Amino acid sequence: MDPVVLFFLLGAVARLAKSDLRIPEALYETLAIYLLLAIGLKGGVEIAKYSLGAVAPQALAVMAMGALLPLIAFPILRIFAKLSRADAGNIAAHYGSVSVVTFAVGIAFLARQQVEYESYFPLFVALLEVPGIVIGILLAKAGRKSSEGSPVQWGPLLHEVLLGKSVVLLMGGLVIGWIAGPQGIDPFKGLFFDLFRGVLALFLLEMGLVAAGRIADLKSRWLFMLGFGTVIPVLFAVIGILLGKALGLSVGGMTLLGLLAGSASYIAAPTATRIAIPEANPGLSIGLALGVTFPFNITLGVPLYHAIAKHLA
Amino acid sequence: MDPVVLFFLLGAVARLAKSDLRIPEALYETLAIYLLLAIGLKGGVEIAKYSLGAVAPQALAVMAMGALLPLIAFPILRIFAKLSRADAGNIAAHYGSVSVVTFAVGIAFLARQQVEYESYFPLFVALLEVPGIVIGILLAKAGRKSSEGSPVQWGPLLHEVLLGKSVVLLMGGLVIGWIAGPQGIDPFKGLFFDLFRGVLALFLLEMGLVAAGRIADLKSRWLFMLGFGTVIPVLFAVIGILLGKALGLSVGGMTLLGLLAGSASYIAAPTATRIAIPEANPGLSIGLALGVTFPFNITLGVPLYHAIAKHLA
Amino acid sequence: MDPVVLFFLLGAVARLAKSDLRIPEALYETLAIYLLLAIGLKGGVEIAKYSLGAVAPQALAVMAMGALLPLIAFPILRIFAKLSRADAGNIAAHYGSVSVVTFAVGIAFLARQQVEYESYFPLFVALLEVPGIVIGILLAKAGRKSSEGSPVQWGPLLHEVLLGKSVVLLMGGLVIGWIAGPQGIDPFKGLFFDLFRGVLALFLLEMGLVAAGRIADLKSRWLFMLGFGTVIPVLFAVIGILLGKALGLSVGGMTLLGLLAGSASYIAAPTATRIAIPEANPGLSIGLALGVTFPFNITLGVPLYHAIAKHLA
Amino acid sequence: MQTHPKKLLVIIAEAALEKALIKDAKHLGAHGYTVAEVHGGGSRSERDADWEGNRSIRMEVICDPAVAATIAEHVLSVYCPNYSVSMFLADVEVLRPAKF
Amino acid sequence: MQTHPKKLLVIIAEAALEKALIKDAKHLGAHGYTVAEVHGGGSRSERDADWEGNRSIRMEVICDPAVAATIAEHVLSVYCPNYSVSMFLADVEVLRPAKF
Amino acid sequence: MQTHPKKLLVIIAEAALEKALIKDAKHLGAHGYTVAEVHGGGSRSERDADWEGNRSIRMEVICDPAVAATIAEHVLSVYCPNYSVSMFLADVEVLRPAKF
Ligand SMILES: Nc1ncnc2c1ncn2[C@@H]1O[C@H](COP(=O)(O)O)[C@@H](O)[C@H]1O
Ligand SMILES: Nc1ncnc2c1ncn2[C@@H]1O[C@H](COP(=O)(O)O)[C@@H](O)[C@H]1O
Ligand SMILES: Nc1ncnc2c1ncn2[C@@H]1O[C@H](COP(=O)(O)O)[C@@H](O)[C@H]1O
Ligand code: NA
Ligand code: NA
Ligand code: NA
Repeated sequence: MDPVVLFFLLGAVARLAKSDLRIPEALYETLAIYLLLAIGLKGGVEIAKYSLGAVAPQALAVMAMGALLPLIAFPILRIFAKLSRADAGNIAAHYGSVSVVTFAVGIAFLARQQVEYESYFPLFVALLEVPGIVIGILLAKAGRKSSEGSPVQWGPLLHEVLLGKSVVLLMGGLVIGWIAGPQGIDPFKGLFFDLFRGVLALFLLEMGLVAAGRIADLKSRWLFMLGFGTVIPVLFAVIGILLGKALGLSVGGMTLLGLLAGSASYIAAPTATRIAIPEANPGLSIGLALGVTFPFNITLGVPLYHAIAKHLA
Repeated sequence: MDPVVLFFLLGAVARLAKSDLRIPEALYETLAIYLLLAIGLKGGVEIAKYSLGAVAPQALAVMAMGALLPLIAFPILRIFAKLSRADAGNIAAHYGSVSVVTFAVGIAFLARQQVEYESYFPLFVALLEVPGIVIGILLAKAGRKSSEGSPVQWGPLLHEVLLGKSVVLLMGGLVIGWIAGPQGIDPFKGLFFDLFRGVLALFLLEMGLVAAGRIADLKSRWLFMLGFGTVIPVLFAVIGILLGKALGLSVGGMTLLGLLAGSASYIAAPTATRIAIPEANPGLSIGLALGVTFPFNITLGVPLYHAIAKHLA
Repeated sequence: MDPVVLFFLLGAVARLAKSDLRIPEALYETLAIYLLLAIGLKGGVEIAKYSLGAVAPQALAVMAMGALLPLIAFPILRIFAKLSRADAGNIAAHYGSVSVVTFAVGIAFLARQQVEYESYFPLFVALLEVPGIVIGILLAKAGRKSSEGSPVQWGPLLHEVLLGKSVVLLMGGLVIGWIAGPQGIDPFKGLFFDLFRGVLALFLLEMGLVAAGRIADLKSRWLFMLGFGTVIPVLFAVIGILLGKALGLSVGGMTLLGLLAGSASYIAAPTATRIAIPEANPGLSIGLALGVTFPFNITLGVPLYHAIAKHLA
Repeated sequence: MQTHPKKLLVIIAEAALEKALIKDAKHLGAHGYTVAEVHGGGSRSERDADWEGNRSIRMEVICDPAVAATIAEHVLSVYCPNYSVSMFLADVEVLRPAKF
Repeated sequence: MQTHPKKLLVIIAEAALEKALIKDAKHLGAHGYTVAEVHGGGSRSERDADWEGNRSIRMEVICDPAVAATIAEHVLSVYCPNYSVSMFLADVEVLRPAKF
Repeated sequence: MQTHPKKLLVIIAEAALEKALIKDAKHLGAHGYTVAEVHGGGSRSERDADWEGNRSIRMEVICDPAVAATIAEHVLSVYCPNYSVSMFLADVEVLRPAKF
């Protein structure tokens, strides 16, 4: 297991043991800003090396996948888990979008295994943030009588997700890295590249504290949540890996696309859905995304998806 | 354009596009503390190399310039912009003092162009903080009937600017760097020197968010503000460059002295003047310093002043 | 004097001069988390090199010392300073425990002097946090009629100190470093090792601000406080150094054990005792630990204890 | 000193509602607002601000009783059914009635 | 709009007491609480939050007058003798009396 | 429980005024104060605390009605003309009248 994951476990144990260890809110936000910018910059510097013609079609396919995944999750949640339309759409939105930190753990894992991957992947992360959320919300609202609650205000909503800090910083980093190029970025390496793993470790410490705090959310329907929160990621990961193969990605790329597909958003999605789907129970979606799927993905998921990718390559 | 400026643009665009991207207040303060200390330390380590005899006269001349600049700005603001005594003195105080971050962008620019400069310059930054503010306030208050509002309490005021965090950290860094010397500072290089550009980039991201937020202040008198906010810096920069030449500074030194003269304070000056000149409208001074002059200086100003310096050298 | 101490002096001077320089609370907490984790990680990576058989007996002896020290401080405080049982026990708890930052200054000093020490020392720091606090509280409460105030709730109290952030992060770092090993930790070196001194410097800047703020606490009984706050550390340091010798530690190890013995806790102890010994006056214990002993130890104490250690070795 | 009676409306809610609450309050006649970041707990859950979705705000609006009532009823019907919200009203006095 | 009278109890205290105050308040009948981080000064000392031991909190509890009285008296007897604590009560109105 | 009536004076103002407000309040008879960092908006502008000059504080003083009136009038005449300030007063009860 990558040592970075040990920091997650430390945080989780501390929280479960009711330690008074707390990460200040400002530090949490700072680490998130750093990770998003750094990932974007890294990708941007590399992207110059590739031709738009090669990347564009892949990008479209990846976005299409992002829109497809919630359509798979939704019926499962409606039929098997008997969830309300709102809850099913809400959870589908979380699993349709992606977790940037899960992605960061993935690239740390590949770096450790010295596995190459298409270095413009951060672009895919940014592109995958939004579509799943939009589709998920559409599913939650579809066929609702106007009597039930207020209609979604799509303008503000799209504005919110498209200009949420995740997309802005990832895209901003990509563009800056792309314009500045390797030499231009050099003076920033000290902060944005050399410290990346360490900052990721600190963030995972915090994620451990938070994730363990979510476990309370499981008590009500823990069986469903443990099942859904671990099976769906694997299912989605396989879809991602197969798409990666179809797009001719490297094994590393297939692994990452699988990981992205199997990851659930806990930054962009919760904010957007809380406003757009008020009736949905956030304890359920957050409990799943943070309490089950995130820990599963960074511990067992990453190596598993890599093995599958190698097998299917 | 130096890549570091791209981070400023990213912040500005994000704010103009109403993104919810926010830099936590604690991070903003942390970055400011870091930049001030790091700049001071860098200068302090170098200062040992120079003889007091060589630096002292230059230092006095530079302070004199700081006291002179508001005396130039004030009448212009009174006569052409027809501003009240309070507003004119307030704005003069901002432009008489300096912006440390503008200076940091300047040294980043020179480093990139591999242009040398007198490495004790951080001392000048510290010395230029205060005089302009004091003169500006004096101008605002001069010839006021005691009836109009309360008199300035010079004791507390001087204490406030002389012991404000900018001066304390710059001077503190200078002294520590000077005492510790190159070897002594070595263990701190990892934090204070290697990360400098990256931290500056993060700070400029925040500055972009803030500066774009100030644009609202322009709506009332945008023509005057755009004019004054771009013409005065160039005028003052030329004065600074000429003084630099007279003092026998290198081209790099002339560029930096011009940049300092042309920069406007948005940390020390606003705090001091808000208390000392209550009648002054802060929207006007901040709108100018942050909304117009700062962006102008770091984008067009730096290269322009460098070109002028080379030309006049 | 190690340059890192100059940052402490800068903070102290700034505060005494009533500068408005403030370290944001979130930064203070962040630096503390960083230092604890980094110290733990450093120790953990090294610990693998040693056999449990060699370390275990030393560890037990060190903990015993931690329990002994308050038993020495308590009667002195009762008899000579005529302090109440509560205040004496409270102060004894502070001096029985340790100051992690004082330890950090100690290793910085040894590194500068190129003096070796047993690299598993961070383990001792973690082990010394708790015993002194427990004994100190027991002394404060011993032989109290149940009428006087509420009894100590040992369950919550032990939970609090054993799972306080100091112990959790030190121990967590030790375990992670130990599991990950040198190669595993390598990617984190950039953050946790290369920046260590710089972060320590920033933290000492903050400590200077805080310590100078405590001086007000001295006004009431400054003679006693200056005396106790400087004599006891030296006395305890000698005890620690002699124990180090008895345990066959290197000169560096003897110095550090002396420094730990002579240091007073200002993170774990104040929190625990404030709840467990409500009648105790925190101004007294904090004034001593932060206002007198901490500054004394990092300036004069460290070199003094090292000299004593060399002499006794 | 001549004072004038006003109502103080305090709304404690999930931070996610801040933008919406400010917009609605102004729309319904509030001249201003003050927001503090808080944490707390109630019938729904502990909101200990340990991550974004778990932050709470405390919004204060000084206004005329009628405006306070309108805002309170609006919040009650629109947000209380689905969000963590607490509200209370208090009588206060101000010096510049026109301001609030 | 039909409102119902409740008491607002505000306790300003050392941050070290937060856990204990929340526990006691709930134990004595409070249905919820809201906490803000503050700094201040009073008879005992300036608490300017410049380090951990120096932080203060402001805890708000909306409850029935009887519960407010019980909590206030409990805090007065248990914490006020040895800790920096300030307390005040105010009359407020709420819309959902059952909630508080 | 025996309570005693006091006034609560709340001043919401630019953070730049904090030192001055505390000094004046004490000078005019306040025994203590509590300050929280807030953000808000009103007639003058949105003060969203996005940088130093834009921060706001909420200062609370519990005191005798006369003292509250003196402080309020002082702030009204000295600071309100040129600064972003909001103020309100409320009746509160305390348990230890001597303290406030
Ligand atoms: N009785 C109460 N007194 C003070 N604040 C409360 C009370 N009940 C709830 N709150 C606050 O309102 C938020 C939402 O409450 P609830 O919807 O009951 O979970 C909580 O997180 C608290 O901050
Ligand atoms: N008169 C007052 N008005 C408002 N807050 C107060 C007052 N007196 C004390 N406080 C608050 O209560 C805390 C403890 O007060 P004390 O125990 O008097 O030092 C102070 O730090 C202030 O935050
Ligand atoms: N009606 C109001 N209710 C609550 N707070 C207000 C109100 N009006 C103004 N404020 C606060 O007082 C500050 C200054 O108000 P103003 O001077 O009107 O811009 C604002 O930033 C708000 O924090
Ligand atoms: Na996904
Ligand atoms: Na200038
Ligand atoms: Na000790």
